Amino acid sequence: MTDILTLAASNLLSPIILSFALGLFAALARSELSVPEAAAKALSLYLLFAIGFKGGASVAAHGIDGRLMAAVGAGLVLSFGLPFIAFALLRVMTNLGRIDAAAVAAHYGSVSIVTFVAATSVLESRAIAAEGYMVAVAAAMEAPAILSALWLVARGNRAASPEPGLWREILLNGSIVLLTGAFVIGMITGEKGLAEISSFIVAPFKGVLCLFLLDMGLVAGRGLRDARGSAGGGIGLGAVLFGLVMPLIGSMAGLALGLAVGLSAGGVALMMVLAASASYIAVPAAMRVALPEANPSIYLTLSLGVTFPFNLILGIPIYVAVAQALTGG
Amino acid sequence: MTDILTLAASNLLSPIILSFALGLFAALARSELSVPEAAAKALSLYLLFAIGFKGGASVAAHGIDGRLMAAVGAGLVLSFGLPFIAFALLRVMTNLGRIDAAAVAAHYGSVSIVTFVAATSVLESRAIAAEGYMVAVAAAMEAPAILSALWLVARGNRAASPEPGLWREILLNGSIVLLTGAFVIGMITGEKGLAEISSFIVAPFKGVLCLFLLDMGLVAGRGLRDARGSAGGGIGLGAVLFGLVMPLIGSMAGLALGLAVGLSAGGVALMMVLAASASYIAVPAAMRVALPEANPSIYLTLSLGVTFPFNLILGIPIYVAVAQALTGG
Amino acid sequence: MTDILTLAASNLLSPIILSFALGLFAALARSELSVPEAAAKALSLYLLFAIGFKGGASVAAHGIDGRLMAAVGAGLVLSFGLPFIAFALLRVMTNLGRIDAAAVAAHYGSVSIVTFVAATSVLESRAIAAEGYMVAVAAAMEAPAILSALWLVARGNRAASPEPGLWREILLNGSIVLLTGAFVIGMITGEKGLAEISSFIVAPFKGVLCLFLLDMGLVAGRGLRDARGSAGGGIGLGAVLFGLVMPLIGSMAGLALGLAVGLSAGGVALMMVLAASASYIAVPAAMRVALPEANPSIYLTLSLGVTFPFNLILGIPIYVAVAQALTGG
Amino acid sequence: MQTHTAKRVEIVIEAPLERRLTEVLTKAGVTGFTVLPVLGGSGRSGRWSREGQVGRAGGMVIVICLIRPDRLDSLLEAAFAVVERHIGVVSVTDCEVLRAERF
Amino acid sequence: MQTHTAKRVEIVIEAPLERRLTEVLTKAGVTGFTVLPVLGGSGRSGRWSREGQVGRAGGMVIVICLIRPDRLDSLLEAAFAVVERHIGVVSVTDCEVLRAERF
Amino acid sequence: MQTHTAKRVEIVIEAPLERRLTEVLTKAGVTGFTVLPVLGGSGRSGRWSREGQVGRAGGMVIVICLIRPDRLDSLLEAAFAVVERHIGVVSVTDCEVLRAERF
Ligand SMILES: Nc1ncnc2c1ncn2[C@@H]1O[C@H](COP(=O)(O)O)[C@@H](O)[C@H]1O
Ligand SMILES: Nc1ncnc2c1ncn2[C@@H]1O[C@H](COP(=O)(O)O)[C@@H](O)[C@H]1O
Ligand SMILES: Nc1ncnc2c1ncn2[C@@H]1O[C@H](COP(=O)(O)O)[C@@H](O)[C@H]1O
Ligand code: NA
Ligand code: NA
Ligand code: NA
Repeated sequence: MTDILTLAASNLLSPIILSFALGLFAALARSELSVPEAAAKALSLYLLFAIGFKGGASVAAHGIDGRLMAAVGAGLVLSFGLPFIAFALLRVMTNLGRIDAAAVAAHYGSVSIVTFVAATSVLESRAIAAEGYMVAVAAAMEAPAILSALWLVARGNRAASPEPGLWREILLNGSIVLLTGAFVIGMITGEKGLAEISSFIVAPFKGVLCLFLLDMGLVAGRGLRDARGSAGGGIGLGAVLFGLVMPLIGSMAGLALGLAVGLSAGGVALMMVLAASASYIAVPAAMRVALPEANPSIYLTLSLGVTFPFNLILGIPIYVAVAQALTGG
Repeated sequence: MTDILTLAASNLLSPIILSFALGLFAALARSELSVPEAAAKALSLYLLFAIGFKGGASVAAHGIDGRLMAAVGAGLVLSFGLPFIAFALLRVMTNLGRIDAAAVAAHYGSVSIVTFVAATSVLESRAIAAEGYMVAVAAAMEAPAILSALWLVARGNRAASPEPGLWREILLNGSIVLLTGAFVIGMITGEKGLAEISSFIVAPFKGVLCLFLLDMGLVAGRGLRDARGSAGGGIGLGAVLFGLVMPLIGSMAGLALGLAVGLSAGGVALMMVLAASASYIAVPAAMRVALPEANPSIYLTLSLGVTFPFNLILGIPIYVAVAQALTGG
Repeated sequence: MTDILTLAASNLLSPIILSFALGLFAALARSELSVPEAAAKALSLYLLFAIGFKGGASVAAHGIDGRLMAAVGAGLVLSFGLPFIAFALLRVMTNLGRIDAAAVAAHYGSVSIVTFVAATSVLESRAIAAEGYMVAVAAAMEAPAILSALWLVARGNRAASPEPGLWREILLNGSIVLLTGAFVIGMITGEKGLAEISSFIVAPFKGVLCLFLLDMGLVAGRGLRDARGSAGGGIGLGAVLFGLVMPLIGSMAGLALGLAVGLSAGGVALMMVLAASASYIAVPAAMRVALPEANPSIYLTLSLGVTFPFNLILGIPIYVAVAQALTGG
Repeated sequence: MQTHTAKRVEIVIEAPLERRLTEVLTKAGVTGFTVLPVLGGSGRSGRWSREGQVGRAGGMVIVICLIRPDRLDSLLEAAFAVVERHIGVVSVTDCEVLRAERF
Repeated sequence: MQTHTAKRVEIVIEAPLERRLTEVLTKAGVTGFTVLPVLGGSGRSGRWSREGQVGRAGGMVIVICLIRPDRLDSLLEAAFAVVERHIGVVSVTDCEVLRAERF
Repeated sequence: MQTHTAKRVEIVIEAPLERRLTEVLTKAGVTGFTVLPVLGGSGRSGRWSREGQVGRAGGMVIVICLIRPDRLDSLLEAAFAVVERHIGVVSVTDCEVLRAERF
């Protein structure tokens, strides 16, 4: 326990978290500080490319572990399954309707890549190794949750006509393609490829992450500010509670499957992070197309304004400590 | 004297100055070379974050000097006071009206962060140490000058009704918040934090500064080009002269206060630079809101087209040489 | 021969080429992956600045070779001359009209800087030295081809009234000014200047190139996709064949002149690359102004969709191998 | 100068729907359209801004369509089928165009 | 298709004034607006361009507002109070909108 | 509020021609214009998008011009001289402006 607290404290005082806090503060104080949309997108492309490439190169270096397929399978199970737990919880803890609850549930089955990236950087700074293919698991977990959410809605509703082109769009969304593509490139070019471009994708990585989290803080803070003042009085207390409890539940499921697959301490921690995190890029866009009746401010506020900071600040140190304790790593 | 000339010559032939000159040339030659707005903003966010963080980390390393508060106080005095000198000079040297003169004066009381950044990089390349908290002084000097300018206008005019929300906007403007925030982060995370992200904020710093100055050259050149051809025949000779004399006067005030506070050679040089430089981002935006009747092309041309290049090319080497001579550093 | 194949294979599996392939794949699969326009422009500014500066610094280090002027002269001859060959070929191999053929021809006389950059990075990774001033040759080759194309059109047509301002616009286009400017800055500041900013322009260079090629792949793929489906049924087979044959012919001309000038193995290879490559930024913009009747989708598809990937994947290794064989380098 | 009556239809629509809308417009016989970026806005669903955003959700674009008056109805019906369930605003203005043969 | 008359107000205004203008519009009972980026322009105060700019001063944005005709006057008065002392241009066009209940 | 009739001319034109168009407009006595960015579009020459593009070719901008009605013809003639051989669309809408002395 003290261990977790020490970890959390040291985590709290890292440049990464403090940059996020700065963004949050600036937005809540209504500062006009802002990152241009194009710059934010460029930073996210960089992070996806770098994390994918490094994962692939690490797989190339350590050989394809027999557990890769099992880990991807576990990820798929989590992504398909967690929305059902989330949906049930939401229906109990909040007064969200079926559609809003299903839309929120989709976000929690899917993953937040930047939470994953922040976790890998915490692992690195503590010299805890993790399987490189966890990047592939992350990519695999992005989409299935959307299917579960649509099924949850269709069940209670008329048979929702599957929107043509939606599936291609979801499976080929930018972050899945770039993450998987960079992973494959890293696997093909291996350590040699990594050496060639490591002064671009390894050395400045953490600094870029700081700037990106500054931006995430700004966007999350703006969202919280506007939600607070919005017509519906913002999201309710039950929903906020859900946003804090659900990552813990998700992480337990991730823990169980991570241990079952036999991952290392780092791998288990990352599996917990993936299960605990909620999408805020790919799933919201898919929801606007597939479930336009769902209120975007609910799922965006929960995912970006509640669960993301929770995971970043408290969640990651907890998951890492638990994973280390239970794997003996 | 020869010393200053050698310094100026070596300064003149640094990649930083030459990049600025290239931008200036390209704009005056009407090349369509341009930096996208989003990229320019991203570069400036990077510079603010990096310079703030490094300042904070340096304070963490060397301990909070008893002189920090004194230095910040000196900065406030300069920022409040210089507009009065500038205003008086402008009324004598030019035929600008009260409002235009006050608006220009506000710019010279405030600071240009990029001039400050260029000066720190000159100090670094000459291995002259400076107090890390000079970054905090820079942040403190951004806003007060605006107050003085508004007072100058109000005195001669009806009581200018204070525009609601203007003060919050000025005090929380993007560069103050980011600079101060990064400074605090640097102070909290210290040398360890700096080590984590130094391949992002230290190693490539000077190169990024080159690209940013290329852009500044383009913008300044475009401004000069359009001012030359503009209806009013551009700004007068008196105003140009003011743009060259005022930084020298400001730097003398900065010198006096810097010596009084007991700063190191580098610190005194930076105090001179801050006093000598003129804002071109925060103050113009505040002036458009607070003094819309003031002609923006006058203050932008003076600040960005005259004083900025003067400080960059001649001013900085002069201030550094004088500071070294008078502190024995 | 086996040598070329080995080179081609190792080239094929470099992060650079694979990043391009990833972009191509994503666009053809209709993924919504995209790089913001401002970010793509910023990457290209970085590449131009870095390659120009490094070239200049290398000239400063190795002294101005008597062959510099001869090499620039050879470049001018190629840029003026190749459009005539390309035009004749196009009239034979395709059924393009005079105007379309002339517009395409202009692209092949001019150069693609990113192909040049990719080639320098291949040379570097094989430790083959090249003359730094090849950057100046590249800059010199951008514009003359446009003159030849306009002459080809004017000959068959009414005397094309020279569009006022067009020449200034072409000669001062962004990439010529930035490349030449950075070259001059590199030459002036030399090794010392390079050392100051090498962690910005040297270390991360290859990684930035990967991201830029990812974007080029996306843009090329989108072009191919749309050309395929377009009204005219896309470009014909003859045109595609031209896009593959012309670079080989160009490279032979570049080889002859490179050898005649007495360049090193690396210099000859780069001269071949310049001659073989086709412009896709500066010339298309000039053509829209000067020859608006020419169909842009033809020249863009050929230059970016056919010749660029051909050079990147097969051309460069071939040119390098041939240059090495024939110079004994 | 010779001009011809036409209609200018301006559709503010959520960015993730852009492709669907333009596909539907093309099917409805529209010969061209232009897509503009939007920085931010406000409506019944609250205030929003694109600053710092990475995802497409939560952003809007404007699609402008110049058409012959007799095609207006089929365009509006096609557009409405997409806009109906979504956030979005449609307005129509009378205008004059040069080169009517293009529309 | 059923459409309803409305007014389309387009205000070109200095970027630093954007927040003030939209606040005033909201107070004047406007139910929505859309903000567009502007690359550059020219007017009595000369030519300008956003390229390479970092600060907001020296840039403009466009605020578009669709409203019911009877609200036009109060909107224009509110807008004019902000635009009056500043650089800016206001134009009003007649238009038709779908879903009139939104405005 | 006191408004004055004017014309709003909207010209969609290839980005490399922007400077030429605005120069010609200025010569034709236009007192001001505003240039907007365009993300993409579609027309007789196919679909295009600015995403990831570096060069100006293959992109469009919109130039908006508010003018007094009596100046419309000379503006259209000037604009048409540039647009004629190029890709581009011109539309004109009736509008009302505040501060007519500006136009
Ligand atoms: N009256 C209006 N005038 C202009 N734009 C509007 C208006 N109402 C809504 N919009 C735009 O359409 C978006 C969605 O509107 P809404 O569905 O009302 O939230 C807003 O964020 C605005 O960008
Ligand atoms: N007649 C006009 N048509 C379109 N936009 C205009 C017009 N006049 C001014 N503008 C825009 O409003 C800005 C400020 O105008 P001004 O106050 O005349 O300098 C200009 O830079 C243009 O962007
Ligand atoms: N009917 C239209 N409505 C709106 N924009 C159009 C229309 N037709 C063409 N455009 C725009 O003008 C560009 C060039 O048109 P075109 O010359 O027909 O290829 C297109 O890519 C669109 O951006
Ligand atoms: Na999850
Ligand atoms: Na100052
Ligand atoms: Na060539």
